[in-house]
Amino acid sequence: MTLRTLLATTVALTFVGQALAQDFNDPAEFKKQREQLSMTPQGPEDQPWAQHLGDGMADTAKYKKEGQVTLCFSNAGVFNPWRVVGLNNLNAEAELHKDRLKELIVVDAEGKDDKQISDIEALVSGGKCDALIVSPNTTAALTPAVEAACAKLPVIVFDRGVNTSCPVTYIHPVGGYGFGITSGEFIASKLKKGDNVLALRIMPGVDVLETRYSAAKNIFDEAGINVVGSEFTGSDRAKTKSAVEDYINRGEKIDAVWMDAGDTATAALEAFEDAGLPYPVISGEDQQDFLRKWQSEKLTAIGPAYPTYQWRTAIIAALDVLDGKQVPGPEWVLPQPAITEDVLTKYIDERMPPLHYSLCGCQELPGYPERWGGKE
Amino acid sequence: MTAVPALSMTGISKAFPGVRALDDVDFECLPGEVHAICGENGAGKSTLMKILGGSYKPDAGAIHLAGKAVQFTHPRQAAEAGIAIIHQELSLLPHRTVEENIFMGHELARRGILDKVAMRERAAELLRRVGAQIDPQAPVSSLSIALQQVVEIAKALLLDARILVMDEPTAALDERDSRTLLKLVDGLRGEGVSIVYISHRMPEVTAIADRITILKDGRKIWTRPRDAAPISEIVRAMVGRDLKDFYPAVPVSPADEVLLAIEGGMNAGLRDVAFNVRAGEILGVAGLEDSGKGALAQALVGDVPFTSGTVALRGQPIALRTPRQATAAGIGYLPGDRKREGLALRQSVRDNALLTLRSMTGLFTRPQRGALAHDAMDERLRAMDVRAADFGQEVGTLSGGNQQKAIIVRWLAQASDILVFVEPTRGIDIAAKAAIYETMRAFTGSGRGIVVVSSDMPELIGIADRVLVMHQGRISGVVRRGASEEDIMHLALGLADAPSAEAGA
Amino acid sequence: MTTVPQSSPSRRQAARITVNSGLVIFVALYAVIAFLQPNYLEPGLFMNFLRRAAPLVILSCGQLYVILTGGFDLSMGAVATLVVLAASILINGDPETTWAVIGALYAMGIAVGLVNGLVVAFLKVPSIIATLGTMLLVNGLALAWSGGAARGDLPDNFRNLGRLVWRNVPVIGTLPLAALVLTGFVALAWFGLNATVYGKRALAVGDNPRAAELAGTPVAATRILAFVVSAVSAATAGILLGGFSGVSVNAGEGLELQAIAACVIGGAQLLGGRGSVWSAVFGALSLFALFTLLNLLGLPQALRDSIQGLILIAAVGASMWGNRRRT
Amino acid sequence: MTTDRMKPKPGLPVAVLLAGLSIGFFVVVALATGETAQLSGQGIAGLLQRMVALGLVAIGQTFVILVGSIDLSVAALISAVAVLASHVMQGDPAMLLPAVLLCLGLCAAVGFVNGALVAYGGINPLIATLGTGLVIQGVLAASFGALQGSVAREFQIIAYGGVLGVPYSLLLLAALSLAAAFVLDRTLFGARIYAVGGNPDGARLAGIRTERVILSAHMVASFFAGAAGLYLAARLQSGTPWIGRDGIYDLESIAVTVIGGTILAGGKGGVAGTLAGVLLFASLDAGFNMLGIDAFLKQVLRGAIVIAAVAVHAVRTKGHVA
Repeated sequence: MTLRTLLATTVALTFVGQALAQDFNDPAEFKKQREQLSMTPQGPEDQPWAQHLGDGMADTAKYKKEGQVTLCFSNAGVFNPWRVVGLNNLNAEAELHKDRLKELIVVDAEGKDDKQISDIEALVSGGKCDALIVSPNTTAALTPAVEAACAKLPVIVFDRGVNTSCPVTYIHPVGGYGFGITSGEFIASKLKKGDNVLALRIMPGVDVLETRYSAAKNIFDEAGINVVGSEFTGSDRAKTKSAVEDYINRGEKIDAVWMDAGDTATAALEAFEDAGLPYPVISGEDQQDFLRKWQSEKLTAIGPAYPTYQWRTAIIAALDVLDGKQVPGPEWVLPQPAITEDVLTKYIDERMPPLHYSLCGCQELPGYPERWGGKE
Repeated sequence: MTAVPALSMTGISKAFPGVRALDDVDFECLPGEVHAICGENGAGKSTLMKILGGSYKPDAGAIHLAGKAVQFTHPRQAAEAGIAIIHQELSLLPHRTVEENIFMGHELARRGILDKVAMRERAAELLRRVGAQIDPQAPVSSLSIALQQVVEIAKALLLDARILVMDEPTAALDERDSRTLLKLVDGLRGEGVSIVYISHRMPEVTAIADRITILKDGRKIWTRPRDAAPISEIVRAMVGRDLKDFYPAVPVSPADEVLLAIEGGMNAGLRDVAFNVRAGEILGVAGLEDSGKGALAQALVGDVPFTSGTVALRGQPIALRTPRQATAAGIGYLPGDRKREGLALRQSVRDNALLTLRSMTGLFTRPQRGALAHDAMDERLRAMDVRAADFGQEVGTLSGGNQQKAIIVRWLAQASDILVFVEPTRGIDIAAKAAIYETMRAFTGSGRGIVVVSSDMPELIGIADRVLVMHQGRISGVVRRGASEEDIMHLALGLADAPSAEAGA
Repeated sequence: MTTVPQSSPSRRQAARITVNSGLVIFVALYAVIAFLQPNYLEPGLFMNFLRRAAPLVILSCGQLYVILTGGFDLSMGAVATLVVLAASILINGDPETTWAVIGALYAMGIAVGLVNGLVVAFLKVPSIIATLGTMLLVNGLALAWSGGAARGDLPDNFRNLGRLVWRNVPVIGTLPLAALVLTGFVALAWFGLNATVYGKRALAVGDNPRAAELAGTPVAATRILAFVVSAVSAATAGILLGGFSGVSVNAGEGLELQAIAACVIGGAQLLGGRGSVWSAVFGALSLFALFTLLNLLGLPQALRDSIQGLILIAAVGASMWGNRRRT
Repeated sequence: MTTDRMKPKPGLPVAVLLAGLSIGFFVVVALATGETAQLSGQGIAGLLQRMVALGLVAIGQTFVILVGSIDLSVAALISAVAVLASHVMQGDPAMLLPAVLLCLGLCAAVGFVNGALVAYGGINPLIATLGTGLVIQGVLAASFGALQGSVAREFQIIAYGGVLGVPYSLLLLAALSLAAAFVLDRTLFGARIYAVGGNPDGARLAGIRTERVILSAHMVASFFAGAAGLYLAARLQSGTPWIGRDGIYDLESIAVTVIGGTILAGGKGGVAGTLAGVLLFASLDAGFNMLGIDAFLKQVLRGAIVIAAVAVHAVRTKGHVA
């Protein structure tokens, strides 16, 4: 064991940066999001995608445009199932507005900042767009391009933000701290002081994911719960399962698994099955496969969400802006519910594929369920 | 001989792990002298020249240039000292122009920027000096081997070399090109250049050299002026014994059965070729470079197939569209360029010999059984006297003669009816040559046939029963055993009447 | 046949024992693992190690075929992903169809291998570019088909291929089905290279395709077959991966480079002419042991990449030095 | 030698043909979809701007491929440079020069290590540069937490500024392309690169210190990757450890170089072809956007086009390719 620590520290010490500053631990933001989680949303009931938290509204009279309009959407990419579901939501929402919408132009940046900047420039210079929706790949990188676009036409940003207030509104659910708070508090409530939790994360350095972890970590530290490890899995099921197996093989006692995203939650649970161990307390997300497993295995679990229905909101907001209607702004904060045992059954739909995000708000949209890969 | 030698190497020794490549060798060359080095492969010629060229460092000994001691650690230093080496393996850039090749490594430049105008003028001047009609802007890949060789010489002249080493410069050349080259060498000698000339072609050596040095097993046997070194003496010194019957005896009466018959064979390099190969016959093919003799060999083995015409083996028409088809039909091939076309150098001797058997058998044949078994192949290799410490060693480590024998074993094992040999003894020492000739005779003795394409005219005259002579893609004539070099040359230059009645007979 | 007296120059040396460099590295790494975590010496954990290493070992065996002939196959990871996604969509939770679908999966793999082989052999596109193209193409097809996220479901009989572990097996304690698949595949790969004439043909083609062609070797067929074997191995690995952990769109990501690295660590030579099944097997086991070791050391994930890079360079550098000293 | 004798091919050079096809595709798509605004000066500038990052990397890649090597570490190096530049600058224009110098120093070091491993260590370049790439990527990801920052506004002019409607970044690409073409065609170093790539043994015997040439070519490749990294840092304001990997600059730069007619064996090819290859990729990006082709289908098409584009000139190769 000493050798191991020695080796690890030597290597770690060679790289200065290692244990240094975390920019993702902002107590003010943590507090704000904790409050937002318990706030009552305004807007139509049963339509969380049209609700908002807080009071700010943005005036959009100057963008009013009669007749049919063209919306342009610069997408960061469809490199994970969350974005796939989201893009389907967005397309389906657009179909609801056929009368008003002449065309929806979707341009995919394949996860490349450089390409997304060029894409936005081309959309703006193309002159076809009446409003621009942007789902930025990286906050800082896209800021100048969005700023340039704002000068020409109304811009709506969602999911990740930009470092400028020029867009008409920025749509997002409560946020990463909120996600971490919901899941962290649930696990803390089920565990005793001194129990072990294993954190499984997708990748380092992404703000919306880092904040989830820092919030949960704060809560675990406060509750005296021991984080035995934090592993990056790259959303890879095999890596997730292997990582958990490694901890099990090392003889670590794992009482709970905390995840910053739920797409590999069932893989993590399988590691316990294969080792013949009881299931741990687990926080996942709103994916169907996790919810079904939760139901069938009677897990102690929670499914916090970063709802994909925000992709619907983007279209709604853009059309409202072109109608000259007031929209929540400069930030449109959507409610961020979590799935708990009480409401679990409501969110399970056997027709849907395993990685369908249940909080899509898409059940009433045209093409459900086939558009989302579900069975008739 | 009182002049200060342009080059003198004294007491040169060099050892490699397990081998003593050079042992206390002295060598010198005067200004304006052609000094030939003869020796079997492995005698140490190449090592000596690599030391001179700065590729190897000697373990012991000294090199003096015009009386001054020098030491080289990189070929560049040797080049700067006025030593130019024309290697057996051409070292040209196929995709670059003649001009760029001539100046490779010695470009004219001012502050790192090329002076293309000056280079163009200089290149044209050098090409004029070697008497070649080559466009300096032509890509080297568009030139014949002979012209590429000339470009190599122009490269050497560029450096104003005082010492020019030519390692088998005529190996790839036909008779006419060889003569041009020898004339060029003669001219350089007149300009006071010292020339170290390495060749296996004895007539050439005795024609051009002022002095001859013999190396054997890493030692110098003797150095003599040309007049004191008749070919027989040279051969005896190289081999260590007499080789009376260099070429094997001719069988009394070759069988008359026609093995292979070609009618109207045409392709890009061949025009209306027709001839027979009879059982028990060695059929020579002579001609200048680009005469089509190479194309004929390539067509026979399906490498660059005939586009029209018929081929019949023992009266049955066969298709020769790929080497594999030719192999299946019973035609085997010994390419002229062993390293590039003949051998998989990093595989073992045994694997190379087994290559054709393994290629032609069913995919799921067990490689350890029957003719494919190691023991069976080792037996054949031993019968051919392939010398290797272990047949499992890489074939690249063997001498040229042994490599050639390994390829022959490959085809003997396949029981081919016809073997097509291209330059079978190029770069091979005399003892191995004799062994290969013996093998050829033994092969045809069992009722099979050989087509041998060669630029070495004495070889063709010595070994072949008949010689087809080619000119501009056609067969310009056929001569029988006993013809003279002049007869063949006459036909090769296209000076005789159109295809003689002999053709196809 | 010759006038030269028959001597017997080929003194048969006592069968040279050549130890595979990959084996040495593997044993060394595993020893360190066992030192840090002694329970890795138990058969159960070793079997589990094998189970998880199985996909990489199988991929490496396939990649080795292509490397021997002088090429690369960058499309393996994409094929594995395609297989996982296709299995889930086609089977869609119905255990009855599993075996038929597995047949279809192999047909897809073989199709990709054929395309790779034909493009390289006849269109003369260098394999690194050709398989880069098919990598993009196959990945795109798989994603387009599935819509970018996992669809359908894998039934237990499919999952068992990568997941099932028999317990209470005599002597070894536990036996994962994947370890059997691994053994079977390695045996087949060994059979192909050593018990048929194919292996020697492939080595000759990798060493000198021109000479092989003139000696009658079916060069194009040899190359094409190598790519097919590689694709079949990718399909097999995909099935095990899907079995081990279920459907995901990135199941095969990056595996092609790991497989190439494994072969090289095991002593196979890039651009052909040298290597054996054991290069692939022990190279892959070494690489996997390295991953396990780095996990055990609890190093930051990111640094594991760095160390993998260093080991890769060191392993190849060491074998270079070895070769140089021998010649 | 006789076997690979090839008559010079008649017809247009690869570069011209490829560039013509790419532009033709772009124009036809723009007209067909009614996006005529894309054919304006601004639209064309936008199209060309898509070439900058990949173009810079690919020019460097051309040098190493010409010399018979290859560089897989460029993607990681791009990320490293972008992260380092933004970390050192921290938005402070005074740190602009030190940051750039430090980045170039890093490139020199990486190029030197790559070159030394390949030329002096005799390690296969694919493995050597894959290894260094992994090392860089790992260190970068591990220390990212400490390497936050953003470049100075003034620095971003490179990516967003312009003169007479021509972005500086295009001028930068043009200038560096011309410089690279000049070096390859008109200088001693260029001639040596072709010599070493075309026939390493021959070059050595001609007195060229081949190792030094290979090493220098690797350093050139690293500097160009560095230039791409700096450009991306300027364009993206701050670097992340994944921009190089996400942009697939390693494999794409190799693909465009080969599409442009540079042969992997070395010794033949040039910058013009490579730029034409980059233009092809840029036109495809822009064209597919106009056509509204979905992301997955795009990938399929791109894969097929890479194979087809290389096959067009590779199919005439005589001899074997592996």
